[in-house]
Amino acid sequence: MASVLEIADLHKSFGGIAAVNGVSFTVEEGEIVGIIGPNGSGKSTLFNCVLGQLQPTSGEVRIDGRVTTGMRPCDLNALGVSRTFQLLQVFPELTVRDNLIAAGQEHCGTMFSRLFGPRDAGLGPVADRMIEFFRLSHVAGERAGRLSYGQQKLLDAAMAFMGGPRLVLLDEPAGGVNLTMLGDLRERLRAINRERRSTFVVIEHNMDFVMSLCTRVLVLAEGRIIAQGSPDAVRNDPKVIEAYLGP
Amino acid sequence: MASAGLVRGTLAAVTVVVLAAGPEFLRPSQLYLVSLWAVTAIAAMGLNLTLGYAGQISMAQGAFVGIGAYTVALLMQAGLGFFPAFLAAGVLCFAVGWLLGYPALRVQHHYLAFVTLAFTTLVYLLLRNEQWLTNGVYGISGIQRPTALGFAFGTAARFYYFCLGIMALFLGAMWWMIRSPWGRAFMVLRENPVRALSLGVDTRRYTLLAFAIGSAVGGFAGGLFAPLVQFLEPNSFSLGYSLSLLLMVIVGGAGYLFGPLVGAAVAILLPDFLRFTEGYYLLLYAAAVMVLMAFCPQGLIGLSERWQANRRARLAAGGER
Amino acid sequence: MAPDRSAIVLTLEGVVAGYGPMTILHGTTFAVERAKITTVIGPNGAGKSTVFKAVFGLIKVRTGRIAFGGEDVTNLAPRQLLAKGISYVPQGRNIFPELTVLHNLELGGIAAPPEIDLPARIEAALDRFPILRSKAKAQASTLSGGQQKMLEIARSMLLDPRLLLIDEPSIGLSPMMVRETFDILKDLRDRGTTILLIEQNARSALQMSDRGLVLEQGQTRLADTAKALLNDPRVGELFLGGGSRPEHGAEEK
Amino acid sequence: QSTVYIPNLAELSGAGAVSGTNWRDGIILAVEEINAKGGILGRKLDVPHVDTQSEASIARAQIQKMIDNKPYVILGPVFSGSVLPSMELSKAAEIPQIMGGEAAAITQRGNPYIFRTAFGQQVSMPKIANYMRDGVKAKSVAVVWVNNDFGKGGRDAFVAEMTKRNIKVVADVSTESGQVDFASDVVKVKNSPAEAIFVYTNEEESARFLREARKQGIKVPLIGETTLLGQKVIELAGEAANGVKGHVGLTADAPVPALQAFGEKFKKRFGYANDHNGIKGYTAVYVIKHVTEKIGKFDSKAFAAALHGMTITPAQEPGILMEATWDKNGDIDRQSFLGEVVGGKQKIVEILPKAGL
Amino acid sequence: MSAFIQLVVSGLATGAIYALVAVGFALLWQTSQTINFAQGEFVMVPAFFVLVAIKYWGFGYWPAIAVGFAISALLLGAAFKGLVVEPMLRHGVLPLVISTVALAILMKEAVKDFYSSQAQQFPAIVEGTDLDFLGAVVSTQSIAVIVVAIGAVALLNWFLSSTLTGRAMQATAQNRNVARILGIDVERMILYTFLINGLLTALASFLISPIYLAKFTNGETLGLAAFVAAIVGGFNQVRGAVLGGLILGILDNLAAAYVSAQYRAAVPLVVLVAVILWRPQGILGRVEERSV
Ligand SMILES: Nc1ncnc2c1ncn2[C@@H]1O[C@H](COP(=O)(O)OP(=O)(O)OP(=O)(O)O)[C@@H](O)[C@H]1O
Ligand SMILES: Nc1ncnc2c1ncn2[C@@H]1O[C@H](COP(=O)(O)OP(=O)(O)OP(=O)(O)O)[C@@H](O)[C@H]1O
Ligand SMILES: [Mg+2]
Ligand SMILES: [Mg+2]
Repeated sequence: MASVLEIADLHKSFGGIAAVNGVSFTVEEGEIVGIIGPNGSGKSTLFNCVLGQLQPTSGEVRIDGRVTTGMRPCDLNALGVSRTFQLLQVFPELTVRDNLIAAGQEHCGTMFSRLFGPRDAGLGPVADRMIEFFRLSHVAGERAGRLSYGQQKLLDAAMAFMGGPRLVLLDEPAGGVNLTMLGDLRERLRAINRERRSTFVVIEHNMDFVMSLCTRVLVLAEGRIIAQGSPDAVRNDPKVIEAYLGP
Repeated sequence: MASAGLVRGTLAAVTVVVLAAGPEFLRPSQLYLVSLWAVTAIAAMGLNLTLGYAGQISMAQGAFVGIGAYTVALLMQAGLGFFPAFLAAGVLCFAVGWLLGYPALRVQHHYLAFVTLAFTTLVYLLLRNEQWLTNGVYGISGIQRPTALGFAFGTAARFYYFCLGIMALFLGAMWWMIRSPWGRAFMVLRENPVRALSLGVDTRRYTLLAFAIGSAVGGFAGGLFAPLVQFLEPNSFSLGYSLSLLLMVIVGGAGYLFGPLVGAAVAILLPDFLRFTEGYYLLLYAAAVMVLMAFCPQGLIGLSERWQANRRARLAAGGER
Repeated sequence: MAPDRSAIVLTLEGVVAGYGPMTILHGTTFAVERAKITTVIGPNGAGKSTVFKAVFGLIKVRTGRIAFGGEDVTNLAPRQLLAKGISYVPQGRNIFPELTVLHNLELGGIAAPPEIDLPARIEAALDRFPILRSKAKAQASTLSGGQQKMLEIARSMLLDPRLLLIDEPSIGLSPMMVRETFDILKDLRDRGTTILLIEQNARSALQMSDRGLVLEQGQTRLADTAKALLNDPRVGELFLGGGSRPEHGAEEK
Repeated sequence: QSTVYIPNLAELSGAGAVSGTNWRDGIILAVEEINAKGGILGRKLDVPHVDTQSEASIARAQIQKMIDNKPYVILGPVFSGSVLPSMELSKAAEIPQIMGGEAAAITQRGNPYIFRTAFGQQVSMPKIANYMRDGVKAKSVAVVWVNNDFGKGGRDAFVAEMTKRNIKVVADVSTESGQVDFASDVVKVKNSPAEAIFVYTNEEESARFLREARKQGIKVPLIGETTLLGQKVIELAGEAANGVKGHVGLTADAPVPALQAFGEKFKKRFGYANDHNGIKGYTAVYVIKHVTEKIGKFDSKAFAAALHGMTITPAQEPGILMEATWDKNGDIDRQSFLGEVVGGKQKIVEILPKAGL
Repeated sequence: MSAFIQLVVSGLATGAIYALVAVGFALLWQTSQTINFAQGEFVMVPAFFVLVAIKYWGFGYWPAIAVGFAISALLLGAAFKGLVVEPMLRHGVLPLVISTVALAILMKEAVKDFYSSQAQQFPAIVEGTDLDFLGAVVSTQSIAVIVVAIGAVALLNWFLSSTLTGRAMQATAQNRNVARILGIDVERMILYTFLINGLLTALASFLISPIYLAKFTNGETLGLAAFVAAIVGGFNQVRGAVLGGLILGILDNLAAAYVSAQYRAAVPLVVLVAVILWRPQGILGRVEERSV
């Protein structure tokens, strides 16, 4: 069986500056892979290339063995790949609940059935559970643009799960999130991973979170992978300490 | 909450009754005006979908009304019945609107506004210059009013009901679509296309759909415009008309279901009541629009909603104490 | 432990504020000591950022009083507060996307009094964040998330504020850069600047702070020395991710 | 009842504002005079002025509104584009409409309730064509026209008349209403072998064209119809208007004392010099007065019937200014003029007889 | 050949005017993210200020021009900023766009109702002598327009990119909240922008009205042309607006002469759409990059 995600010699440069410079790795089903690396090492750019937000300069991305380079984000999403964003990306004028329903509705039925079917595309209960979990109940009817930073971050994460994805790419989900909530989030990710065999790739600078969640960690620096392995191995790798963790 | 719903329900009921009784107390010119209001409101509803819900600035709605009107007029001249011609107008505008949507995939905001503006000018020039087809600057006159099942809608009163009926139909359809997941998809398109795309919303398809449906509705409005006014000339569909439709949508309240009805009423019915303003109506209207934009860019519906919200908040605060 | 009365530079007394009809701060009260780092922690949506906005005159204080250096500064405009020596680094992304990095940086000094040597300061800031130097001519919107935050922090170094309000500077920064940022804050404090910091990264923030505040539902729940808060079991459980979390102790370096 | 309702519908704003305002002011002047003398058959005239905003659909709505109030006669509008849709309604209501439109089509539909106040293009263009052939003696001409119903209608009629007279149209230049830059249009006619240029555009555009033509040194005669020799064009074009010749349907500068006296009255009352639309509006009201007094009652149908085939002379009704005849279609016939602009003033060089419809 | 040169030379003169107006557009965009649909009317109106000063207040030419500049700065600059833009900026772009559309109507109607619906003669700064240039005729007025337009643009370009105030103005447009937090005098920056725009459009007005005559509808074509010029050249570059203006002026003339007079209005628009689709940022424009 093919790996869930295969990246082969991916390059992306912006006007001569190589942001991603020959990255290759594979992610197997059910893995939780962490990606760390200094600021500007190309982590977000890598995600953007994988998810079709950016066109890679060269290289190939395969999902379930199928080449997906050049596919649009919405088509990738239809294959069961979803993501969160580093900077806040919600629908500011929609309520929290509508944000969540919007996030999942394209996975329910056909264009036709969505026009004539129920208003919430049958996603109401799922959305409510999500709201409950992310402790957003008291703001469920509030417009998303009016939430605090951390709340929006959580909403963004919640949205990524509405479509029941098989592969989720999370870009700094912990930034600005309260530590207690973060613990819950980690448990939740683990649970989903266990029950549905969903696969996660997580970019994060919060070492506690990465090290306690991930089964494998990749370290990116200047657009290349400089180390990978188990959390412990990576943490003690001198190259990583020099480039990222610091003395 | 309940009281607000009650107020709204009563208001709606009163409006329906008043409109239904229209021919009893309105004079023919007023019937004509209300019919024109209905037709314009349909056109504005289409624009409201494109602009208010999907967030795509279009200055081409007037051109679509024109295309629809000429289609109906020409097809009827060629011997087709009203209803097939009416349908053809909508279908044609759907197709053209779909095509016009393509630039919207590449550019946004003011750029898009100018692409659509260019389109409006082109349509105007075509209508004016291609005399063999459209009779050019001389216009088309003597357009027949429709007959349905042996019932002729020739008189002002009958055609009035016809226009209002069709408007109600479109209002209902629009309501249904907006509250369906499609409506939500249009809105996320407006709110954050990047995020929408990554959530599987096919922004290309929805953008094109928003344009196509909005344009088709405009085309249908044109299909009614032709038999209502019974005279078509290119000037009626120049840029100014598109701009005034745009103003109507915004003044009424973009992104509100009833916004276009209110906006069209302000632009079409109100001048009749404010006869004393005579030559200064446009001046006053423009000034009022500016004040409204500064005060409440959500338009008149937004204004009333805000007023209600404030009242509710005051009531709630009173309850707390 | 109550703060030293004589050293207090900023006080909030019963501040009530919010957005539109909504009230978020329900009588927030606390005091901040001069030349100390005070860290504010609290759950998401507690109103931490709202407190900063109220102090910096970005939202209206309905009742209550804010005093800075003994003067009443309630509801003054940002420019007046800057003139009094308060500066503010908000949460999230706050750059001018279409200007170059250098021009972004330079604008941080626009409110500087004439005696400040801006070019030298800009050099110093670029020294602390070499990556920004290498990107000085790039459009700011092309920076990575972390680089944008660095730009903001560098920008805040151009002035010599008496009070710096800084809202979650560590978001998006690599551990090394977080440390660098905290070092900068410590340097500033050592030069006499009072720092009020919001952090979710509570443990490491409290470790370098002098005092801490816990904010919940728009009200001060706890105010004490940073050490005391670190050892407070209530705080540990709620805000340091204690309890359910397996300890890795990465921050003990 | 002491007043009679005769509403006026005119282009008071939008593209037709110049013409519409002139038309309205002519009407105001006539109504004031008539009412000061006690009105018509003892009833004062009630003439509200309504704006079409130069838009056909509004014109139509407004005329419907007037008809609801049972008018005796309707005045206006001036733009043919607004007349065409609105005349169907007045016809259905059997109310005479005296209007300012000049498009040929208006009187070709067998509508017994529509009446002109100026030549239709099918009358004025032959006059110009004759002048081209006999006065200018041109073998080839260029025509510069504004692409709206006024200009296009005139151009079509003109080209047809040229063909009839074996004069070649060697340049056919369409311009836009509101156009400000006429460089390319002048280049085109300049490069054509035309021996005369016929300019048929609205006032300002005419002036701008004349200026550009002078600048580029056009030597061949510039010929126009009414507008080009009008007061406004001369004022705006300044020097550049000198030497322009052509046919003038109506003008306050004609060697007709009544017209000149009218021009002075108008200027005194409104502070600006009228154009032909002012005369059209003024005479329209006096037509109503004369016909009504003749039939002796306020009867719309009888009015329409009476005006067909009627000739009114200044002797019978001084306010008519010049003798005029209406035929069975509602077309008007009267004397007209050949003029020339000399030293910044319109000079009438010849009076043309009635066409004899 | 001389016909061709004539077309190009005349086109350049027209284009310079478009450029001058387009520069105002680009300026407003760059420094306050405002799209002013009343820009054409901003050029139409100052001529009437001068006419009023001459006709009703009995001023001479130069004093009247000075009065015209002053009123323009006051009404089109300060009042426009204070009454129209300021209250609306916080609502985003669309309400403002709509408001300027309404403002355009308001200005047109006001001039029509309170001055005149007819075109007016306007005195010229330089007496228009015609010069011969390679067989084509150029008037000194046109040359003055070209020189002034290019000069104004060079000055502005320098101001925006090389002075701190210029950059603070741009910063204000891009992120008002941050600008305020950093202590930029946001109000004043916006005011500067609008004053400059008001003066620019007044200048354009005084330069072109002698040629085009003053009329309340003049803004319609002019505004549109200037807008197209701004987009074609590059909305976020002041010098792009100049290029766009000149291209458009020449193109319009050539199209009318060699393509189709009936469709001449379409040609610039087709070019516009082509540019938008091929290079949305305009010929000289910068790409507005955003990373996600
Ligand atoms: N612009 C706004 N309009 C309306 N409500 C707002 C706005 N900003 C914040 N709020 C509300 O105010 C409350 C407090 O927000 P605030 O941003 O102060 O929280 P915070 O403590 O900074 O949280 P975080 O840790 O997530 O940044 C939240 O419930 C939020 O929904
Ligand atoms: N649109 C762009 N144009 C030019 N350079 C870009 C662009 N987007 C990203 N870059 C550059 O590419 C590099 C990688 O950026 P990326 O956002 O991938 O970093 P990152 O690893 O996610 O960093 P962080 O941890 O700070 O988010 C950075 O140096 C950035 O400046
Ligand atoms: Mg990143
Ligand atoms: Mg916050």
